[in-house]
Amino acid sequence: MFAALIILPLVGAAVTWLIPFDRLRPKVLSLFALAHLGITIQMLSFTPPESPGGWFHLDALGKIVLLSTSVLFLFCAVYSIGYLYYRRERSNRVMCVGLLVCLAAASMVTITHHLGLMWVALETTTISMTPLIYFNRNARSIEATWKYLLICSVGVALALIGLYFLAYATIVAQVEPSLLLDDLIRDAGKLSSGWVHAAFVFLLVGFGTKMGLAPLHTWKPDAYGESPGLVGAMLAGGLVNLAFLSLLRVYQLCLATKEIAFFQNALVTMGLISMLFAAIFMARQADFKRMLAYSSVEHVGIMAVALGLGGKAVFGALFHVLANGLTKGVLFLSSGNIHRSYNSKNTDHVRGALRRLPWSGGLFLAGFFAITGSPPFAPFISEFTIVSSAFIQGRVVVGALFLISLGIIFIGMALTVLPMVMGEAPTDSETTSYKDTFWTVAPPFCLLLLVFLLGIWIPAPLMTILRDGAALLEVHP
Amino acid sequence: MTNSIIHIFLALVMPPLLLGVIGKTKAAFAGRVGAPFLQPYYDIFRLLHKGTVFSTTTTWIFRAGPLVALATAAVAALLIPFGAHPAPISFQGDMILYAYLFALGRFFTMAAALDTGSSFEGMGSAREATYSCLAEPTLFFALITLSRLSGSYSLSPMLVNISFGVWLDSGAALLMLVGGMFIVLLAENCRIPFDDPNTHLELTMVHEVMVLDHSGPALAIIHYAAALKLFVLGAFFVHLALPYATGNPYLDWVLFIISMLELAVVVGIVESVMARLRLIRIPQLLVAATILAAFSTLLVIR
Amino acid sequence: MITLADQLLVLVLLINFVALGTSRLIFSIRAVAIQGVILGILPGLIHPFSWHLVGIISMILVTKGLVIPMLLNRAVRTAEIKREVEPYLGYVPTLLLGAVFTALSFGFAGKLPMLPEHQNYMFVPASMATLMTGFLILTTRRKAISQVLGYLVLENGIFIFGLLLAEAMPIMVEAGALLDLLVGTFVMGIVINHISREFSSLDTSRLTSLKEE
Amino acid sequence: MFSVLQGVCDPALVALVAALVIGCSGIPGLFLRMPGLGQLCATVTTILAALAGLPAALMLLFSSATSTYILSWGLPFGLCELTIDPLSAFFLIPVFLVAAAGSLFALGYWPAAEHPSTERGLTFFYGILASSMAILVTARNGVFFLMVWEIMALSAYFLLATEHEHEDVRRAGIVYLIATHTGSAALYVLFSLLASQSGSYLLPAAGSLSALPPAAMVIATAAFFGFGAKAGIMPFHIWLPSAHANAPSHVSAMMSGVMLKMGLYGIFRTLTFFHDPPLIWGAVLTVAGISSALLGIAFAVAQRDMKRLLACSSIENIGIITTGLGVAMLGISSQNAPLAYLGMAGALLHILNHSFFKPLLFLGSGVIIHATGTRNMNLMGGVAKGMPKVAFLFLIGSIAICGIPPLNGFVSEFLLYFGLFSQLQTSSLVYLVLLAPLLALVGGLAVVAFTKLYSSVFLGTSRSHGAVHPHEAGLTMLLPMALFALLCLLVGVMPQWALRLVAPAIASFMPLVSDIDQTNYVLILNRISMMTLILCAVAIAAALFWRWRLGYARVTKTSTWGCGYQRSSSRMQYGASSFSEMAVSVFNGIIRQKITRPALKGLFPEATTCDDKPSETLLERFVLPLCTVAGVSFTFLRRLQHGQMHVYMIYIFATLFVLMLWAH
Repeated sequence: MFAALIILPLVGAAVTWLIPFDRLRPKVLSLFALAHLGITIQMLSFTPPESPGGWFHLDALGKIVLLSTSVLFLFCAVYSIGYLYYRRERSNRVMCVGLLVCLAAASMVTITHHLGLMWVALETTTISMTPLIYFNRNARSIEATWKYLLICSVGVALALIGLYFLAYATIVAQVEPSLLLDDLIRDAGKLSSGWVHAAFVFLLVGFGTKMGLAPLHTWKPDAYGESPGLVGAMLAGGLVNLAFLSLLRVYQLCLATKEIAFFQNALVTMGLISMLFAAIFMARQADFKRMLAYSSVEHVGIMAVALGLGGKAVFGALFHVLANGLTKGVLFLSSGNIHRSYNSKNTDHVRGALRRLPWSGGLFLAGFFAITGSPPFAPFISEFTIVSSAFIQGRVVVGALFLISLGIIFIGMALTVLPMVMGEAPTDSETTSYKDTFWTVAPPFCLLLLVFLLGIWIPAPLMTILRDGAALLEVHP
Repeated sequence: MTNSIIHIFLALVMPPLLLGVIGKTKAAFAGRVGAPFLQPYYDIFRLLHKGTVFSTTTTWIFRAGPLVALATAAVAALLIPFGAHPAPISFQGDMILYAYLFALGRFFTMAAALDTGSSFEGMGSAREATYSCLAEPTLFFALITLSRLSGSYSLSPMLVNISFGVWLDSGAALLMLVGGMFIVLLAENCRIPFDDPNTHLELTMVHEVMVLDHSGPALAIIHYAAALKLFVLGAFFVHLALPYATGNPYLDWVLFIISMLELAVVVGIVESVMARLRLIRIPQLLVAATILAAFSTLLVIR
Repeated sequence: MITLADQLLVLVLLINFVALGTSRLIFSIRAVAIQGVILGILPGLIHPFSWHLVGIISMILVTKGLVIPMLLNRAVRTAEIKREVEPYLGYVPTLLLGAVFTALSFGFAGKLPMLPEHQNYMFVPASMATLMTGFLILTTRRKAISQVLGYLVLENGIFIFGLLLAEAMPIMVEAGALLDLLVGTFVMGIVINHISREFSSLDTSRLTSLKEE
Repeated sequence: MFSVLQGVCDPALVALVAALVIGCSGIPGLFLRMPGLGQLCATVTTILAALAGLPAALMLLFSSATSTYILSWGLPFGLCELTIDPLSAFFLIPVFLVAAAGSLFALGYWPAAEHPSTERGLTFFYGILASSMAILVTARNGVFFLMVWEIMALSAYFLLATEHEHEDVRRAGIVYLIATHTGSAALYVLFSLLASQSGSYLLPAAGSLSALPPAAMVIATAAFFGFGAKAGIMPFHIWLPSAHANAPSHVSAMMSGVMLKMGLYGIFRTLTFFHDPPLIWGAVLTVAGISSALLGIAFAVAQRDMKRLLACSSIENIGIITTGLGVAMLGISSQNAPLAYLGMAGALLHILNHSFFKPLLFLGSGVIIHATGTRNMNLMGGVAKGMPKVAFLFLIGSIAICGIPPLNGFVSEFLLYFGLFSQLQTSSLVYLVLLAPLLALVGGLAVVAFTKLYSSVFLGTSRSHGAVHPHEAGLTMLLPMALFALLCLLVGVMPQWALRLVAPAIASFMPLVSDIDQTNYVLILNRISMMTLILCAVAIAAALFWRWRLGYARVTKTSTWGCGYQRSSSRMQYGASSFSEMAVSVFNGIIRQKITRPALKGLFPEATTCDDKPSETLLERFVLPLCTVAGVSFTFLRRLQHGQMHVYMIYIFATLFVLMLWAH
């Protein structure tokens, strides 16, 4: 079962590599994505037993991330059918293969409990995404790729040494050396705090870099801005969540070691910094894809703050994993369409999208309202849970800063997005061949529908998963 | 009952007489013989028999103006007590109605003026609007003071209550009130120094210019309504300034008539010794009146 | 045996300073390669014989000693650049900083509790110092190649620490880490080629068009 | 009717179902191919639903029963209660009324045939707005309340942005959106703190909280900020004028007539939670209210855009209502039942009245703008000849909104005045009476503003060059206006019944006043209705007398007398701006009217123009500059993202170091 989850995408990668026709590949890609989602749901409904040796174990946290990644991937794959049709000029072999390899690695991250293996998988996702960011083959995209690759590699390398520290802490504590999460949690009490602290710091910085917490986020705007819409969606909605999952594993460990307070404070601080950074950079942002990138920085900040707050906010954080991932999918895919149609990312040229592309423009607008936490969309649920638990815990300052930065971000985003979609298209804007088609509109639409449904109704099974996940992250006095 | 009948009778008959008295006083100051006291009655009577000219620009609002003005003044006359006698109709809070009735009349007068589309009448109504909304607070300060002094929320008791005893208790407040209310009286009725009822330069008029286009019976109604308004506000003022009262009801009626005539004389004197103010100064004078009234209120409620 | 390992670590530290101090790219690539080879030998000295060990050693030697240097050399040859000219920070200050960081890492290692058998050896300080050296190279050099080298040195530093816990890390993970390193460097090499094609130079100071203005 | 309903089922259920039906009314239109059909069926369903909902609401109000439904939802915020108590029922009345009238009006005003691109969205979001407001007043779960609240705000935004090809519409939309979003941030705080006080997201029961803990003060502040921003209480009114001016008129009617009241409902509801409100709350509300009333009407006087004038007068009316509420709160805090009763009665009745005459005026303005093609009153005039019926209905609205007898506006203000005067004999709150002259000033200015509006639009002759021949509005547009006018008249002539209407809501609000006898007040209102009848009688008598005289004498029709000047043209009329110029000059300190006067040179100066524009003092002089400053300072900080990777590396390692130092 676990193997299927990883083998299937790899097989798919091999198949797509062998397919000679560009038109055929995205469809095959979608088929494999569908199959992957099928297996995922199967595994969510009937959780397989922990693998011998405890290397693979799908717990609630893994389930949440796996689900969001798989769903998002499916819609991105379907979208690629329509999108790559408009990018016929270049081969899409690398794109499809890279996506599938990334999917395999992502599934690995979600199901493994061995931190070393998790690290390997995470690094694999980083590398497999690199050629995709370079899809546009121009100077800007090569620069973005270079920065993404080097910064993320360095970050993940730091995470690796963090893991080594943990392992060495086990050796020093004279317990059976291992990087299995469960063993570590079991022996957490015995580990020496010096190594553990050092490990936490390195892991936080390392995974934080991959996740894009400010000020480690510097690669994000470039990578998101220069890569195609669906790659941006996978980066912002998928890889971010994987990094967050790794952070959650570290968090579980901290809980066990009773060293949680420092880690929580660090998370809250970095989260708030990220939100304020995003607020500052989103105001008067002339490039709407970079704006989305900063919005992603904001939302990892939100998740970090929620995790740091603990209590009911953790539930909000877990739900935000889903909500943010899917909403980012809507935004990036629809913005990709707008980008295609205007052949520009500059908001000075992109005007009146609602008139020119009623569907994409409308989806982008709705996605904007969703991501800024307006009901009846899912992010409202998570954001309100986080804010209110901040106030209920009496962390008034945190709550206030949280709300203030949300407000600034809303203003900045509104001033960018509304002029884009409203009004009339400028007369001098160049006309392109792009038209809204079923294949380019249906995926973001379905994603929006999901976001909407999750905003008014969380189905019971999902609720149980979320609750179990929150239970795993509860502070045990 | 008889009192009510006398009340209504006076309200119907007496108002034009005040205008006559004022005219006579001014004539006396000017050293002329002047028109007879009953001249206003003659004018109204003649106007009632004249034909009417309607501007083609006007609508029914133009016709409604005079009627509403008359009706509001008449109803106000029912609420205000004459002399020591309570008004025919009196209930708690009627002073607020009393104050707002004039607003209704004003609304229609101004609308009727603007209905003609004449720039002069527009000017007139613009001025009327500004002055009256500045005069509004003064009246309310007066009502507050009186209500506080009398401990009642109705015009009749609070006005009848004023007596020399009250003057002795809180003379300063009443004095300021008298000053403020006199200014309001002149302003509301468009007398000198606010407006010159019988100048011949439309540019400087307020009330008279608003009724330029009315003619015949309409003009008669307007004149009568204006007189009635002067009478009603005058009655209010007389209560403050000349609170005579003897126990005897018939004597009180006589006293009331006399004091109204005195008021008319005073107005006449003011009109003959003063000149019209510049339009810019008028708001300042009105604000001054408000301040006077406000002081009197503060004196009594502190 | 383990004392010998300690001597080799000193050599590693010296190589760090070489990498910091030299301006000729070919030379520094070789230096890093040699560092890698030394690191490849080290496990054999400190751990008892096992196939696991053999596997790792052979892989390391191949990767760090042969494949990666070849990749980088190819990149250098295609880009036709000889030396790192005017780095962001001069060589002498960089060397001094390197010395400072090395000292700091010794202090840092002193604070942390060690196993008695590792007590008086310099694995931890060496790894820290190498890490810092990599960081210094990354932050002070302009050429993309040098930055890759910095990344490699950083990895080496991490690897030195990894020597302490060969039994904690199952071979699969080690292999995975090495594979990632290899592929990562490989991709970096490709990207470098593209950079040199796009900008006809490897000067990353030209890669600053993506920014907020 | 009532008994029948009773027989059918629970009125609360009827009201809720009606609300949902209104919400879905726009959906068929989205799929129907034929233009207009969707709109028609939306209107029909809305009217039917309102016809079912209104009696239900009235029944709930009079039976003063409270019925609760539990909505089962999948969100982790506890039970989702829907409760209709008299207060909710009272607020339901304007929702159903205005929703139905507006959607009927839309048939003639925004026909699908003329606006094929926008009609669908407009109809859809109109339904959403109406039903969200109806559900809002029944929501008892804080989070659910917040969700419905945001849906209301967003649907209002989409309605407002219907004509987004115009620049100023877009601008108004953005300002509105930002204002409402900032307001709801305060509501996040409010409901979180309420949850921390009461332990669950369910809104606390009336009088269940104490105002003593410091959190209570924060709650009150948050409520004042969040709900006040929606209600348009100064200084949170910045979004209001442009939003109401740029929306389609029936939407403006909905926003001004009902949506502002939702903000007030929030304040009312929040205040019910506390059993011991301190005096300061009432004081703050009173001061905010009276200042909004004064400034609002002062700005209204200065406007030349018809709908902006109406919008500013909305600020005034909201101010009056808030003053009443504040007075009532003072009464509660000082255990002064009559004051509390009168203030609350005035406030609630004025809410009802304002939702009668303001929609009437907005709908009328829609008709006029439709006919004349401009919103600038300086270009209008003489419309009354073209559309006498509209002119008559609009006149009723104008008189009513001035608070002049014999119409409904006077009644509510009378109650408030009486409450203020009733404090004269008490010792504690005697200075409260000083509000009366201020209210009088507000009334006087209102007369100026609406004389200006009415005269410059309907009377005289058209001032614009383009010969405009306005024609009478269609039946679908006249009927709603007639309905509102009738209601204004009814409340004005029979105020005692209106008092009966608000009494249960007051009782549910304050147990304190439930025991005071209202007979005295009913008596007074009886007298007032008598007086109004006398007034009408006298006027009619005078009219008959006049007709009788006219019968005898000659009636001639000629042009207006130009005081000797023969060539008077319609452009020589006193325009709207010139009418108000003098009054504005008195208040120029706050209004800051920008007048550009032409410089006339020589004996025969050539043609020139004089232009006046009232400025939005707070928005243009404070808020926008602040935003600019923030933007500039941000651009400095954005240098951090300079694209040089080696510095990015330094960021990473610096973070590492800092955290290391922090950890050890």
